[in-house]
Amino acid sequence: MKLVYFASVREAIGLSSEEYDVPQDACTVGDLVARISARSQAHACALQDLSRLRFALDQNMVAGDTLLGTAQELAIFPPVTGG
Amino acid sequence: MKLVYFASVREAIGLSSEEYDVPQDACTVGDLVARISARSQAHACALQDLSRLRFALDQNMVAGDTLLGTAQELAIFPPVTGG
Amino acid sequence: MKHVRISSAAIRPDQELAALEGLGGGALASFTGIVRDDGGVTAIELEHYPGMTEASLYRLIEAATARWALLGAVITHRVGIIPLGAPVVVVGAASLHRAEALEATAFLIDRLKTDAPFWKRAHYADGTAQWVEAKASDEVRAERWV
Amino acid sequence: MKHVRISSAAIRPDQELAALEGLGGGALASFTGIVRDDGGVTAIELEHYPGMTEASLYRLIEAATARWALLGAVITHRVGIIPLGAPVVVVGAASLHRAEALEATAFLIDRLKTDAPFWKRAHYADGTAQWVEAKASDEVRAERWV
Repeated sequence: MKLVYFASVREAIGLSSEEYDVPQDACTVGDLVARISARSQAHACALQDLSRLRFALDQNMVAGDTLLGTAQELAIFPPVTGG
Repeated sequence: MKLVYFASVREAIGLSSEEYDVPQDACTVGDLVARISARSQAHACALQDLSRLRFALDQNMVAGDTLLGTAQELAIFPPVTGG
Repeated sequence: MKHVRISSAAIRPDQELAALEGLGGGALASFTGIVRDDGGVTAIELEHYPGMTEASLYRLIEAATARWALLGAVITHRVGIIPLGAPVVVVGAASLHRAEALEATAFLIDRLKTDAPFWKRAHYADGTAQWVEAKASDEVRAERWV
Repeated sequence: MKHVRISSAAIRPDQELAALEGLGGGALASFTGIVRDDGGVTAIELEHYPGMTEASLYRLIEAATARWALLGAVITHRVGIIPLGAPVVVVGAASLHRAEALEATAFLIDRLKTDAPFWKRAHYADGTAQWVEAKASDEVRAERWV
Protein backbone atom coordinates (compact mmCIF):
# COMPACT_ATOMS: atom_id res chain seq x y z
CA MET A 1 0.00 0.00 0.00
CA LYS A 2 1.11 3.55 -0.66
CA LEU A 3 1.30 5.70 2.46
CA VAL A 4 1.19 9.48 1.99
CA TYR A 5 1.85 12.09 4.65
CA PHE A 6 1.01 15.79 4.75
CA ALA A 7 1.89 18.92 6.69
CA SER A 8 3.22 18.33 10.25
CA VAL A 9 2.96 14.54 9.82
CA ARG A 10 5.09 14.67 6.66
CA GLU A 11 7.64 16.87 8.41
CA ALA A 12 7.84 14.70 11.51
CA ILE A 13 8.28 11.49 9.50
CA GLY A 14 10.57 13.18 7.01
CA LEU A 15 8.89 11.58 3.99
CA SER A 16 6.05 12.56 1.63
CA SER A 17 5.19 8.97 0.85
CA GLU A 18 6.45 5.42 1.16
CA GLU A 19 5.42 1.91 0.17
CA TYR A 20 4.35 -0.44 2.95
CA ASP A 21 3.36 -4.12 2.96
CA VAL A 22 0.19 -4.29 5.00
CA PRO A 23 0.32 -7.05 7.67
CA GLN A 24 -2.35 -9.73 7.27
CA ASP A 25 -3.88 -8.95 10.66
CA ALA A 26 -4.28 -5.19 10.09
CA CYS A 27 -7.99 -4.86 9.36
CA THR A 28 -8.75 -1.20 10.03
CA VAL A 29 -7.06 2.13 9.39
CA GLY A 30 -6.35 2.34 13.13
CA ASP A 31 -4.66 -1.09 13.14
CA LEU A 32 -2.46 -0.05 10.25
CA VAL A 33 -1.50 3.27 11.82
CA ALA A 34 -0.44 1.45 14.98
CA ARG A 35 1.83 -0.79 12.89
CA ILE A 36 3.29 2.15 10.98
CA SER A 37 4.09 3.85 14.31
CA ALA A 38 6.48 1.01 15.05
CA ARG A 39 8.58 1.63 11.93
CA SER A 40 10.88 4.26 13.47
CA GLN A 41 11.22 6.81 16.21
CA ALA A 42 10.09 9.49 13.75
CA HIS A 43 7.00 7.50 12.81
CA ALA A 44 6.18 6.96 16.48
CA CYS A 45 6.47 10.67 17.25
CA ALA A 46 4.42 11.72 14.23
CA LEU A 47 1.60 9.27 14.91
CA GLN A 48 1.47 9.17 18.71
CA ASP A 49 -1.62 11.35 19.23
CA LEU A 50 -4.43 9.69 17.27
CA SER A 51 -6.91 12.38 18.27
CA ARG A 52 -4.88 14.88 16.22
CA LEU A 53 -4.70 12.73 13.10
CA ARG A 54 -7.04 12.43 10.15
CA PHE A 55 -7.07 9.75 7.46
CA ALA A 56 -8.02 9.36 3.83
CA LEU A 57 -8.34 5.97 2.19
CA ASP A 58 -8.04 6.14 -1.60
CA GLN A 59 -8.57 9.91 -1.24
CA ASN A 60 -11.76 9.74 0.83
CA MET A 61 -11.79 10.99 4.41
CA VAL A 62 -12.42 8.06 6.77
CA ALA A 63 -12.53 7.36 10.50
CA GLY A 64 -9.94 5.20 12.25
CA ASP A 65 -12.25 2.20 12.50
CA THR A 66 -12.78 1.98 8.73
CA LEU A 67 -11.86 -1.37 7.18
CA LEU A 68 -8.89 -1.23 4.79
CA GLY A 69 -10.56 -3.52 2.25
CA THR A 70 -8.75 -3.33 -1.08
CA ALA A 71 -7.63 0.29 -0.74
CA GLN A 72 -4.38 1.22 -2.49
CA GLU A 73 -3.50 4.46 -0.69
CA LEU A 74 -3.69 5.65 2.91
CA ALA A 75 -3.07 9.33 3.68
CA ILE A 76 -2.30 10.48 7.22
CA PHE A 77 -2.42 14.16 8.13
CA PRO A 78 -3.43 16.69 10.81
CA PRO A 79 -6.88 18.37 10.75
CA VAL A 80 -7.23 20.43 7.56
CA THR A 81 -6.83 24.23 7.62
CA GLY A 82 -7.61 25.51 4.11
CA GLY A 83 -9.65 28.46 3.00
CA MET B 1 -45.36 71.44 1.87
CA LYS B 2 -43.59 69.79 -1.03
CA LEU B 3 -45.27 66.63 -2.27
CA VAL B 4 -43.15 64.19 -4.27
CA TYR B 5 -44.39 61.16 -6.17
CA PHE B 6 -42.54 58.15 -7.50
CA ALA B 7 -43.05 55.27 -9.91
CA SER B 8 -46.70 54.30 -10.56
CA VAL B 9 -47.97 57.07 -8.27
CA ARG B 10 -45.98 59.67 -10.21
CA GLU B 11 -47.30 58.27 -13.49
CA ALA B 12 -50.92 58.17 -12.35
CA ILE B 13 -50.84 61.74 -11.02
CA GLY B 14 -48.79 62.97 -13.96
CA LEU B 15 -46.43 65.00 -11.76
CA SER B 16 -43.08 64.38 -10.04
CA SER B 17 -43.76 66.97 -7.38
CA GLU B 18 -46.04 69.85 -6.43
CA GLU B 19 -46.43 72.40 -3.67
CA TYR B 20 -49.44 72.04 -1.39
CA ASP B 21 -50.77 74.16 1.46
CA VAL B 22 -51.48 71.76 4.27
CA PRO B 23 -54.97 72.26 5.78
CA GLN B 24 -54.93 73.17 9.48
CA ASP B 25 -56.90 70.08 10.44
CA ALA B 26 -54.64 67.59 8.68
CA CYS B 27 -52.63 66.11 11.56
CA THR B 28 -51.30 62.83 10.18
CA VAL B 29 -49.84 61.60 6.93
CA GLY B 30 -53.08 59.67 6.36
CA ASP B 31 -55.18 62.81 6.85
CA LEU B 32 -53.05 64.66 4.33
CA VAL B 33 -53.18 61.89 1.76
CA ALA B 34 -57.01 61.88 1.99
CA ARG B 35 -57.01 65.63 1.26
CA ILE B 36 -54.59 65.27 -1.63
CA SER B 37 -56.85 62.59 -3.14
CA ALA B 38 -59.55 65.22 -3.52
CA ARG B 39 -57.38 67.44 -5.72
CA SER B 40 -58.24 65.76 -9.04
CA GLN B 41 -59.50 62.59 -10.62
CA ALA B 42 -55.87 61.58 -11.27
CA HIS B 43 -54.94 62.13 -7.62
CA ALA B 44 -57.96 60.11 -6.52
CA CYS B 45 -57.03 57.20 -8.78
CA ALA B 46 -53.38 57.24 -7.76
CA LEU B 47 -54.11 57.33 -4.05
CA GLN B 48 -57.25 55.22 -3.72
CA ASP B 49 -55.68 52.04 -2.35
CA LEU B 50 -53.86 53.05 0.85
CA SER B 51 -52.65 49.51 1.47
CA ARG B 52 -50.52 49.77 -1.68
CA LEU B 53 -48.95 53.13 -0.76
CA ARG B 54 -45.84 53.92 1.24
CA PHE B 55 -44.80 57.30 2.66
CA ALA B 56 -41.64 59.19 3.52
CA LEU B 57 -41.68 62.34 5.61
CA ASP B 58 -38.57 64.46 5.12
CA GLN B 59 -37.01 61.37 3.50
CA ASN B 60 -37.74 58.93 6.32
CA MET B 61 -40.14 56.05 5.79
CA VAL B 62 -43.21 56.50 8.01
CA ALA B 63 -46.57 54.86 8.63
CA GLY B 64 -49.86 56.57 7.72
CA ASP B 65 -50.63 57.50 11.32
CA THR B 66 -47.43 59.52 11.74
CA LEU B 67 -47.95 63.16 12.76
CA LEU B 68 -46.91 65.70 10.12
CA GLY B 69 -45.26 67.99 12.68
CA THR B 70 -43.03 70.52 10.95
CA ALA B 71 -42.05 68.28 8.04
CA GLN B 72 -41.28 70.02 4.75
CA GLU B 73 -41.60 67.14 2.31
CA LEU B 74 -44.01 64.22 1.92
CA ALA B 75 -43.20 61.50 -0.59
CA ILE B 76 -45.87 59.04 -1.74
CA PHE B 77 -44.93 55.89 -3.63
CA PRO B 78 -45.69 52.19 -4.08
CA PRO B 79 -43.73 49.52 -2.15
CA VAL B 80 -40.07 49.67 -3.13
CA THR B 81 -38.56 47.15 -5.56
CA GLY B 82 -34.83 47.86 -5.74
CA GLY B 83 -31.85 45.52 -5.72
CA MET C 1 -14.74 52.18 5.28
CA LYS C 2 -18.41 52.84 4.50
CA HIS C 3 -19.22 53.64 0.92
CA VAL C 4 -22.49 54.23 -0.92
CA ARG C 5 -22.73 55.07 -4.60
CA ILE C 6 -25.63 55.59 -7.03
CA SER C 7 -24.54 55.30 -10.65
CA SER C 8 -26.39 55.94 -13.88
CA ALA C 9 -23.49 54.35 -15.78
CA ALA C 10 -22.59 50.65 -15.91
CA ILE C 11 -21.06 49.26 -12.72
CA ARG C 12 -18.30 46.65 -12.42
CA PRO C 13 -18.48 44.53 -9.27
CA ASP C 14 -14.68 44.14 -8.98
CA GLN C 15 -14.16 47.90 -9.07
CA GLU C 16 -16.83 48.54 -6.47
CA LEU C 17 -15.32 45.90 -4.16
CA ALA C 18 -11.63 46.69 -4.74
CA ALA C 19 -11.28 48.94 -1.68
CA LEU C 20 -12.60 46.17 0.60
CA GLU C 21 -9.69 43.86 -0.29
CA GLY C 22 -7.05 46.10 1.23
CA LEU C 23 -8.46 46.65 4.72
CA GLY C 24 -6.40 43.92 6.36
CA GLY C 25 -9.28 41.51 6.88
CA GLY C 26 -9.27 37.84 6.01
CA ALA C 27 -12.82 37.81 4.63
CA LEU C 28 -14.65 39.59 1.83
CA ALA C 29 -18.21 38.59 0.94
CA SER C 30 -20.29 40.12 -1.80
CA PHE C 31 -23.57 39.94 -3.65
CA THR C 32 -24.28 41.13 -7.19
CA GLY C 33 -27.82 41.50 -8.52
CA ILE C 34 -28.09 41.09 -12.28
CA VAL C 35 -30.91 41.87 -14.74
CA ARG C 36 -32.35 38.50 -15.68
CA ASP C 37 -34.64 37.42 -18.48
CA ASP C 38 -37.82 37.05 -16.46
CA GLY C 39 -40.51 36.29 -19.04
CA GLY C 40 -39.08 38.22 -21.97
CA VAL C 41 -37.51 41.17 -20.14
CA THR C 42 -35.02 43.06 -22.32
CA ALA C 43 -34.05 45.72 -19.79
CA ILE C 44 -35.14 47.17 -16.50
CA GLU C 45 -35.47 50.80 -15.55
CA LEU C 46 -34.62 51.92 -12.04
CA GLU C 47 -36.14 55.04 -10.55
CA HIS C 48 -35.05 56.31 -7.13
CA TYR C 49 -35.50 59.11 -4.60
CA PRO C 50 -32.27 61.15 -4.75
CA GLY C 51 -31.04 62.09 -1.32
CA MET C 52 -33.19 59.64 0.57
CA THR C 53 -31.64 56.77 -1.40
CA GLU C 54 -28.08 57.56 -0.35
CA ALA C 55 -29.15 58.23 3.24
CA SER C 56 -31.10 54.98 3.51
CA LEU C 57 -28.24 52.90 2.08
CA TYR C 58 -25.79 54.58 4.43
CA ARG C 59 -28.10 53.80 7.35
CA LEU C 60 -28.08 50.13 6.32
CA ILE C 61 -24.28 50.11 6.40
CA GLU C 62 -24.36 51.82 9.80
CA ALA C 63 -26.78 49.18 11.07
CA ALA C 64 -24.59 46.36 9.74
CA THR C 65 -21.47 47.90 11.30
CA ALA C 66 -23.25 48.20 14.65
CA ARG C 67 -24.31 44.57 14.48
CA TRP C 68 -21.17 42.87 13.17
CA ALA C 69 -17.45 43.58 13.51
CA LEU C 70 -16.84 44.84 9.98
CA LEU C 71 -13.77 46.52 8.54
CA GLY C 72 -15.84 48.04 5.76
CA ALA C 73 -18.95 47.76 3.63
CA VAL C 74 -19.99 49.00 0.21
CA ILE C 75 -23.30 49.39 -1.60
CA THR C 76 -23.41 50.52 -5.23
CA HIS C 77 -26.74 50.67 -7.05
CA ARG C 78 -27.25 51.48 -10.69
CA VAL C 79 -30.25 53.57 -11.83
CA GLY C 80 -31.82 54.37 -15.22
CA ILE C 81 -32.11 51.84 -18.04
CA ILE C 82 -30.13 48.67 -17.36
CA PRO C 83 -29.80 45.99 -20.06
CA LEU C 84 -30.27 42.25 -19.63
CA GLY C 85 -27.27 40.61 -17.98
CA ALA C 86 -25.86 43.81 -16.47
CA PRO C 87 -25.26 44.31 -12.73
CA VAL C 88 -27.96 46.33 -10.94
CA VAL C 89 -26.53 46.32 -7.44
CA VAL C 90 -23.29 45.32 -5.75
CA VAL C 91 -23.09 44.83 -1.99
CA GLY C 92 -19.91 43.86 -0.15
CA ALA C 93 -18.55 43.55 3.38
CA ALA C 94 -15.06 42.91 4.76
CA SER C 95 -14.20 41.48 8.18
CA LEU C 96 -11.41 39.66 10.00
CA HIS C 97 -13.27 36.34 9.91
CA ARG C 98 -15.81 35.01 7.45
CA ALA C 99 -19.02 34.79 9.51
CA GLU C 100 -19.38 38.56 9.86
CA ALA C 101 -18.81 39.38 6.19
CA LEU C 102 -21.19 36.64 5.01
CA GLU C 103 -23.98 37.62 7.41
CA ALA C 104 -23.61 41.35 6.79
CA THR C 105 -23.78 40.85 3.02
CA ALA C 106 -27.05 38.93 3.30
CA PHE C 107 -28.40 41.56 5.71
CA LEU C 108 -27.50 44.46 3.40
CA ILE C 109 -29.13 43.03 0.28
CA ASP C 110 -32.20 41.74 2.16
CA ARG C 111 -32.82 45.08 3.85
CA LEU C 112 -32.02 47.11 0.73
CA LYS C 113 -34.89 45.29 -0.98
CA THR C 114 -37.45 46.54 1.54
CA ASP C 115 -35.94 49.79 2.87
CA ALA C 116 -34.31 51.69 0.02
CA PRO C 117 -36.44 53.90 -2.26
CA PHE C 118 -35.91 52.26 -5.65
CA TRP C 119 -38.62 51.27 -8.11
CA LYS C 120 -38.13 48.90 -10.98
CA ARG C 121 -39.92 48.85 -14.31
CA ALA C 122 -39.47 45.90 -16.66
CA HIS C 123 -39.19 46.52 -20.39
CA TYR C 124 -40.29 43.77 -22.75
CA ALA C 125 -39.37 42.80 -26.29
CA ASP C 126 -42.76 43.97 -27.63
CA GLY C 127 -42.05 47.52 -26.45
CA THR C 128 -44.31 47.41 -23.40
CA ALA C 129 -43.13 48.19 -19.89
CA GLN C 130 -44.55 47.33 -16.48
CA TRP C 131 -43.79 48.28 -12.89
CA VAL C 132 -42.43 45.33 -10.94
CA GLU C 133 -44.56 44.29 -7.96
CA ALA C 134 -42.97 44.07 -4.54
CA LYS C 135 -42.60 40.47 -3.36
CA ALA C 136 -44.01 39.24 -0.06
CA SER C 137 -40.97 36.94 0.18
CA ASP C 138 -38.73 40.02 0.40
CA GLU C 139 -40.63 41.19 3.47
CA VAL C 140 -40.22 37.76 5.02
CA ARG C 141 -36.45 37.74 4.44
CA ALA C 142 -36.06 41.29 5.76
CA GLU C 143 -37.97 40.32 8.92
CA ARG C 144 -35.26 37.80 9.75
CA TRP C 145 -32.95 40.69 10.63
CA VAL C 146 -35.27 42.58 12.96
CA MET D 1 -21.52 25.32 -14.55
CA LYS D 2 -19.37 23.64 -11.90
CA HIS D 3 -15.77 24.69 -11.80
CA VAL D 4 -12.88 23.85 -9.49
CA ARG D 5 -9.36 25.19 -9.87
CA ILE D 6 -6.16 24.88 -7.85
CA SER D 7 -3.65 27.58 -8.72
CA SER D 8 -0.05 28.08 -7.67
CA ALA D 9 -0.14 31.56 -9.26
CA ALA D 10 -1.97 34.64 -7.94
CA ILE D 11 -5.76 34.52 -8.32
CA ARG D 12 -8.08 37.41 -9.16
CA PRO D 13 -11.60 37.08 -7.73
CA ASP D 14 -13.27 38.89 -10.65
CA GLN D 15 -11.70 36.55 -13.18
CA GLU D 16 -12.68 33.46 -11.21
CA LEU D 17 -16.27 34.68 -10.93
CA ALA D 18 -16.69 36.09 -14.45
CA ALA D 19 -18.33 32.99 -15.88
CA LEU D 20 -21.03 33.07 -13.17
CA GLU D 21 -22.29 36.48 -14.33
CA GLY D 22 -23.43 35.25 -17.72
CA LEU D 23 -25.61 32.30 -16.73
CA GLY D 24 -28.89 34.21 -16.86
CA GLY D 25 -29.42 34.34 -13.11
CA GLY D 26 -30.32 37.42 -11.13
CA ALA D 27 -28.02 36.63 -8.21
CA LEU D 28 -24.30 36.10 -7.77
CA ALA D 29 -22.81 35.72 -4.29
CA SER D 30 -19.15 35.23 -3.52
CA PHE D 31 -16.61 34.93 -0.76
CA THR D 32 -12.90 35.73 -0.95
CA GLY D 33 -10.46 34.64 1.74
CA ILE D 34 -7.41 36.88 2.06
CA VAL D 35 -4.08 36.45 3.89
CA ARG D 36 -4.31 38.71 6.92
CA ASP D 37 -1.69 39.99 9.32
CA ASP D 38 -2.48 37.70 12.23
CA GLY D 39 0.22 38.45 14.79
CA GLY D 40 3.06 39.36 12.43
CA VAL D 41 2.31 36.98 9.56
CA THR D 42 4.14 37.96 6.35
CA ALA D 43 2.88 35.12 4.17
CA ILE D 44 1.14 31.78 4.39
CA GLU D 45 2.09 28.56 2.68
CA LEU D 46 -0.63 26.22 1.49
CA GLU D 47 0.03 22.51 1.05
CA HIS D 48 -2.62 20.22 -0.42
CA TYR D 49 -3.33 16.65 -1.52
CA PRO D 50 -3.38 16.75 -5.33
CA GLY D 51 -6.22 14.73 -6.76
CA MET D 52 -8.16 14.45 -3.53
CA THR D 53 -8.31 18.25 -3.30
CA GLU D 54 -10.00 18.71 -6.65
CA ALA D 55 -12.36 15.77 -6.01
CA SER D 56 -13.38 17.06 -2.57
CA LEU D 57 -14.06 20.58 -3.86
CA TYR D 58 -16.09 19.17 -6.72
CA ARG D 59 -18.10 17.07 -4.27
CA LEU D 60 -18.86 20.23 -2.28
CA ILE D 61 -20.21 21.90 -5.43
CA GLU D 62 -22.25 18.78 -6.20
CA ALA D 63 -23.68 18.85 -2.67
CA ALA D 64 -24.55 22.56 -2.97
CA THR D 65 -26.19 21.98 -6.35
CA ALA D 66 -28.27 19.13 -4.93
CA ARG D 67 -29.39 21.30 -2.02
CA TRP D 68 -30.10 24.63 -3.75
CA ALA D 69 -31.30 25.59 -7.23
CA LEU D 70 -28.00 26.92 -8.56
CA LEU D 71 -27.08 27.91 -12.09
CA GLY D 72 -23.42 27.47 -11.32
CA ALA D 73 -20.72 27.46 -8.67
CA VAL D 74 -16.98 28.01 -8.62
CA ILE D 75 -14.20 27.27 -6.14
CA THR D 76 -10.64 28.43 -6.81
CA HIS D 77 -7.96 27.86 -4.18
CA ARG D 78 -4.39 29.07 -4.34
CA VAL D 79 -1.52 26.89 -3.06
CA GLY D 80 2.17 27.52 -2.34
CA ILE D 81 3.50 30.72 -0.78
CA ILE D 82 0.85 33.47 -0.63
CA PRO D 83 1.81 36.99 0.47
CA LEU D 84 -0.06 39.16 2.95
CA GLY D 85 -3.16 40.76 1.44
CA ALA D 86 -3.46 38.29 -1.45
CA PRO D 87 -6.54 36.13 -2.09
CA VAL D 88 -6.24 32.52 -0.92
CA VAL D 89 -9.65 31.23 -1.96
CA VAL D 90 -12.57 32.43 -4.04
CA VAL D 91 -15.98 30.78 -3.80
CA GLY D 92 -18.99 31.87 -5.84
CA ALA D 93 -22.52 30.73 -6.67
CA ALA D 94 -25.12 31.96 -9.16
CA SER D 95 -28.88 31.46 -8.96
CA LEU D 96 -32.13 32.96 -10.20
CA HIS D 97 -32.92 34.54 -6.80
CA ARG D 98 -30.59 35.70 -4.05
CA ALA D 99 -31.36 33.28 -1.19
CA GLU D 100 -29.85 30.28 -2.97
CA ALA D 101 -26.61 31.99 -4.04
CA LEU D 102 -26.07 33.51 -0.57
CA GLU D 103 -26.69 30.26 1.29
CA ALA D 104 -24.65 28.15 -1.11
CA THR D 105 -21.67 30.50 -0.83
CA ALA D 106 -21.68 30.25 2.97
CA PHE D 107 -22.06 26.47 2.72
CA LEU D 108 -19.17 26.09 0.27
CA ILE D 109 -16.66 28.10 2.30
CA ASP D 110 -17.76 26.60 5.63
CA ARG D 111 -17.48 23.05 4.37
CA LEU D 112 -14.25 23.71 2.47
CA LYS D 113 -12.66 24.65 5.80
CA THR D 114 -13.37 21.23 7.32
CA ASP D 115 -13.55 18.88 4.31
CA ALA D 116 -10.87 19.85 1.79
CA PRO D 117 -7.28 18.59 2.24
CA PHE D 118 -5.37 21.85 2.58
CA TRP D 119 -2.86 22.71 5.30
CA LYS D 120 -1.67 26.18 6.10
CA ARG D 121 1.68 27.26 7.50
CA ALA D 122 2.16 30.84 8.68
CA HIS D 123 5.46 32.59 7.97
CA TYR D 124 6.56 35.35 10.33
CA ALA D 125 8.79 38.39 9.96
CA ASP D 126 11.53 36.79 12.07
CA GLY D 127 11.89 33.96 9.56
CA THR D 128 10.06 31.34 11.61
CA ALA D 129 7.09 29.38 10.33
CA GLN D 130 4.38 27.47 12.10
CA TRP D 131 1.54 25.14 11.09
CA VAL D 132 -1.84 26.75 11.65
CA GLU D 133 -4.07 24.88 14.12
CA ALA D 134 -7.56 23.85 13.03
CA LYS D 135 -10.26 25.90 14.79
CA ALA D 136 -13.08 24.32 16.75
CA SER D 137 -15.32 27.16 15.52
CA ASP D 138 -14.88 25.88 11.95
CA GLU D 139 -16.28 22.51 13.01
CA VAL D 140 -19.24 24.24 14.61
CA ARG D 141 -20.01 26.26 11.47
CA ALA D 142 -19.67 23.20 9.24
CA GLU D 143 -22.10 21.28 11.48
CA ARG D 144 -24.81 23.81 10.65
CA TRP D 145 -25.03 22.33 7.18
CA VAL D 146 -25.34 18.66 8.14
